[in-house]
Amino acid sequence: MLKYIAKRILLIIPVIIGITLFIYLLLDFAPGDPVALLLGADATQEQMDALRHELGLDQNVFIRYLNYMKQVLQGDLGASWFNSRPIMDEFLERFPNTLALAFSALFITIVFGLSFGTLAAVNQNTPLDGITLIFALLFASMPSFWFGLMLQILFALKLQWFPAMGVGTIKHMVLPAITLSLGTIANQVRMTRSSILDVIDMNYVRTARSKGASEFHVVYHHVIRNALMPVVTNWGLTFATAFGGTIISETVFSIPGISSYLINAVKVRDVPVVMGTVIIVAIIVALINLVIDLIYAVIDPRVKLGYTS
Amino acid sequence: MKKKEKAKSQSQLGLILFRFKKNKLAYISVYVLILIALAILLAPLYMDYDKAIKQNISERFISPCWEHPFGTDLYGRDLLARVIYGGRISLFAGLAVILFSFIFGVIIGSISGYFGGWVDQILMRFIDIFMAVPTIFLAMAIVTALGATPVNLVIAFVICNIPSYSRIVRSSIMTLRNMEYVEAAKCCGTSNLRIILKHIIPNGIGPVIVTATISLGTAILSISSLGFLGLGIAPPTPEWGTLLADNRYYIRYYPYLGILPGVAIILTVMCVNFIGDGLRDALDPKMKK
Amino acid sequence: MALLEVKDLYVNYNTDEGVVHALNGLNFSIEKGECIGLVGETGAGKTTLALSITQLLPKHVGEIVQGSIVYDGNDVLAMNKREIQAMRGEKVSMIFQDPMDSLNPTKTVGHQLLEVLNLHFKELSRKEKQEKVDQMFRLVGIPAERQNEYPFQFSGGMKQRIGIAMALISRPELLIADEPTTALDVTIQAQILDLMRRLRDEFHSSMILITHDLGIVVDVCTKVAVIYCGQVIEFGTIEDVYARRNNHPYTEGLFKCIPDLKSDAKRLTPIKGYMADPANLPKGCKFSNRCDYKSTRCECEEPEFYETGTHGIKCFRFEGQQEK
Amino acid sequence: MALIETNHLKKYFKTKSGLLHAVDDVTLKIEKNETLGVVGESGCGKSTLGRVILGLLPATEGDVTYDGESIWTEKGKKKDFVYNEMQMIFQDPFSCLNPRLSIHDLIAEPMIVRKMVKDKKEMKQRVLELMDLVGLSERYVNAYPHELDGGRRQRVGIARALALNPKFIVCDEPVSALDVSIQAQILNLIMDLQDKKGLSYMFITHNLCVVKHISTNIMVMYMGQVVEYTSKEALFEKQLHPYSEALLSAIPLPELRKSRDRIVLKGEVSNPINPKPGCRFAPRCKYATEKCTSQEIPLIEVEKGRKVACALYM
Repeated sequence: MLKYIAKRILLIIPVIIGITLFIYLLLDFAPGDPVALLLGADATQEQMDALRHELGLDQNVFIRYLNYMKQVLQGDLGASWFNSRPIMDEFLERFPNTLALAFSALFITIVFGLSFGTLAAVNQNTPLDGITLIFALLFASMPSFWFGLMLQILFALKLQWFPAMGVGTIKHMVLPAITLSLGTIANQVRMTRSSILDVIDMNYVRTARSKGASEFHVVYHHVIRNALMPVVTNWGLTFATAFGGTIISETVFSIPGISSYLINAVKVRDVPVVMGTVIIVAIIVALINLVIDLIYAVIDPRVKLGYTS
Repeated sequence: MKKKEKAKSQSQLGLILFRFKKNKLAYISVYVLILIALAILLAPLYMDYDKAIKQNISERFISPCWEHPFGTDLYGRDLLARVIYGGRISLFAGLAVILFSFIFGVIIGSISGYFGGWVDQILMRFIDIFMAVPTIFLAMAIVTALGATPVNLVIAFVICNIPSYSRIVRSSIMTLRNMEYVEAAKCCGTSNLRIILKHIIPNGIGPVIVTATISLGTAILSISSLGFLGLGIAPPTPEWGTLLADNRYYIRYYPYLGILPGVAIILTVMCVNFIGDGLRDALDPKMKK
Repeated sequence: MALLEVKDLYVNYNTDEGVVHALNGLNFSIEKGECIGLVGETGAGKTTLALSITQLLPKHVGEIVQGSIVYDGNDVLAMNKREIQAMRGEKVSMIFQDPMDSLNPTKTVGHQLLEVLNLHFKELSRKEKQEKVDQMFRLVGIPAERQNEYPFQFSGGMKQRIGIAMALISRPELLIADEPTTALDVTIQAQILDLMRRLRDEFHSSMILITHDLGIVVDVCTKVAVIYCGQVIEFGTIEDVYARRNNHPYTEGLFKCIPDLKSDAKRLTPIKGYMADPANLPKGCKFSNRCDYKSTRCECEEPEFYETGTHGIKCFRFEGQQEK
Repeated sequence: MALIETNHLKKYFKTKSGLLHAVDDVTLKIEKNETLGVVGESGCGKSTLGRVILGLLPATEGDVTYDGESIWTEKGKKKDFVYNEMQMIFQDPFSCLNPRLSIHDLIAEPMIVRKMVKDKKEMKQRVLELMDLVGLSERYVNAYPHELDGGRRQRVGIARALALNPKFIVCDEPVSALDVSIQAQILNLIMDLQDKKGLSYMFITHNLCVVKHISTNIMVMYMGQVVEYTSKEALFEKQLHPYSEALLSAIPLPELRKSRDRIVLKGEVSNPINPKPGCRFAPRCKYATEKCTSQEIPLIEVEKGRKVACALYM
């Protein structure tokens, strides 16, 4: 088991190198001079050269990348080119907000997705099933920024049940988390439903029925756990989607999270900030996927025994 | 009995179509979507592009009326015109994204799945890299690097979509390449290309088409999301995301500014989703009945 | 009184492509302690009958149109959910065809056996239940220590042994085995049949053995029912049927087309044609389109069951012979 | 010269737990117009053997020759003539036909690939000829596989295999997925075609009964190795290897008999992964002695044309 975890963590490294290298090259290749952007239109050539040297931009891009990665390995993500604040500090401040948001969305998605998906599957081809599916599709068709704005106007500005923006209390979290889960719930419902329907047709479920178990017993003991397997594997993707979606939620509800930080950095091409965010996000996503794989192992004895033997 | 007659001597494609037509919601959606697409495509014939971009401060915030069915925005531009012309970018950029992701995904996935071995290993490691960060982050980075034009937007999302397409194609091909009819084809010396094109892709393409349809909806939404964030199409070109972003602070006072464009987007995307859903059921009849 | 009596049973499957008539007026009964082999080809309705008896037909698709199923004096079709559940597993158990996926992959096999006891023998103590499970494992030839393993750790033959243990642990009155050895290799099939014969004698359960293989029936059963297009077309003791003196033309054909190890004939004698499409059945005798003896009467009129002692044949050729 | 010959043919697969000896040292000969029945249980390597002989899988060691000529070039490419001369009939009538093609296209496909036919008209005629040959009514020419039942599908598979006029056909369990009444039809068809076209077959099956009528010689395989290789008459007369004996005895015959004296083997087949030297059947064999596992048991000729690999006959 430990060996497996270690192996998985080691496998994250090449992926991180790959994605950072890609983005580093991409940002370098992009038209426009970041130094000119930084200094404004009326900077002299000397000023620009000086800054370029200071930022190390006069070196070959691969050497710069190597130097950057060396620095990252020591735990230093560097400082923003714009306000010179250490990126790590900024992260530590903003990260909890984003993570809390992403996790609450994941939580909402799983709870609602599983229960409605199961409900629809068990009542297959009834009006309940149809309505659930239509609602799932309706939600999947809404742009989350629009949904967020509507929630904000209705529940925060008009009804004043929840604060309209910022962070602080649980109440602040409600609307952004709902907005965020919008995109993932529909998919979760559908996956759960189809997975349960797949399992319900399996021969071992018929075996369980032939033992004289009640329908509830059959679904609870024999269907759900097996049906969960493909659903659980998808949680990694769900989390990644939710994590990506925080960009919208944070923008609509003005939450000082990592995503809003990234948007600004992207707009002014603040390379260290973009790189830092990508590295951190990639690590988080990879770790979450690892955790999900471990959960999977608990559910599926084949995988569990595969690890230990 | 009559149904049985009808199903006789139909190709698989015919059967799928037959089942698809039985799904009323999906079938209606096809027509609605065609209508929307025509309205958007033929816009220049019945509506001046100027109405969508020309600012006219004296006419700002006019509530929906006969002349401006969706009202006007804060710069006095006709909102219906903006929604329709905005749809050109959202819908067609979305279609382009799906088309190219589909093509590249099928190529990469087929090669990877059919040949397996080290080819598969290398391709899949690349795919892993692009799946390491949420797509919208990746798309943002690419768009910033290349510049915010419709073409670059499409390129960014194509790069983001290729991994998931390749994976679906790959796994469907890995099951198909062990089918006995593929072996039968090998027995008479069929070339690899012909096996892939004639025996594997036609049988494995179904789930990929479903994914493509469903992800068309997602693509439309993602493109407008970037627009909303100010990273998509540069103003004043109308686009569904930017259009809402422009008006976002006024929606609470003039709700039509938010509701009507929103409904337009939802209607379009929902049609796409219903069609995808119908296709999925038609391809996998087990899910019904 | 018969333990189980199925009378004039009609079952349809309503599919997208149309209505499939799986059972068409099937009559069948089994006495206490009997072991009947139910022989027929794919699509004859063997499995449908088994699933009808236990009310396990696929929801929304399978539909009992007409007829009655009476188990031990109780009308199965009139039972409510609870009564059916009480019957399944305790009085009537099933063994399924494919041992690969008839066991839940995420539960230990021991747990799956124990589940039957938990459902039907709540009064037993944990220790007693565990003892029963251990004993059952030993009985089917699997070391009791292996009960904490998962199905995928067993081979196909072992899984079928577990399936048998699971079906017998409640000491059912009726055991329905649906092609229990079809998915297995011949040498493993021989082991399983051997085991089933032994356990049948030990448990005194009645048994319905569903199979497509006439050879298996003669090995295990005392009576045989041949089923074609959802009807029993021949019924009798093993001796009646396997003596091969009087047989339904279909049964006769079946016997003939099995390669004979003793004869040196180069060609086989198959039954001509194909089974009638169950979505589009002929009016008269369902076998008439393949029968060598058919007359015009066979095509428009359905023959009755003509019985001679224990032997019944649904064919006009035997009309009037029953008196002899 | 024999039509098909293999010489100490081996096919090993690398697996996680070791080297799987799927086909281990098989030497066989199939003469023109003859049928070799290859019998064994699942996992005995019979299907792999068939695929190696057809060149669908490269051999690990040893060679396959057709009419004295190796089917492989020096560079390890399959020679072109192989495609025209050797074909295969598959087990599963459902997965052996591409569901997207009509019956016409399925049968025409090999001829298109090998560029055997000039125009569409000739193709149509060829297809109809083949359909007639295998006993398929003409009205199915535009049907799709999902509309046919197993027996008819298998006929399509046979027509496809015959399309290129091969001399040798590997039949991989062609009847095991079919009902008995249909089984007999297909077996008869396969035998008739042999007479009409002078074909040679390698007939792979798990059911000894099935090869009774069709075979000239029979080869019994167990865990990748040949345990008995002899003429059909000799084998059904008396089985020398204990495994052949058990295999035949395990077949349930539909006849009344007093005693049930069949041999029930203990244990189950395992995988030939990194097999130990000695007889692989020994753990299940009632005659097994120390001798069986202490040394290699070669396949030796005990009578003329009769080979057995068993310590009892050494």
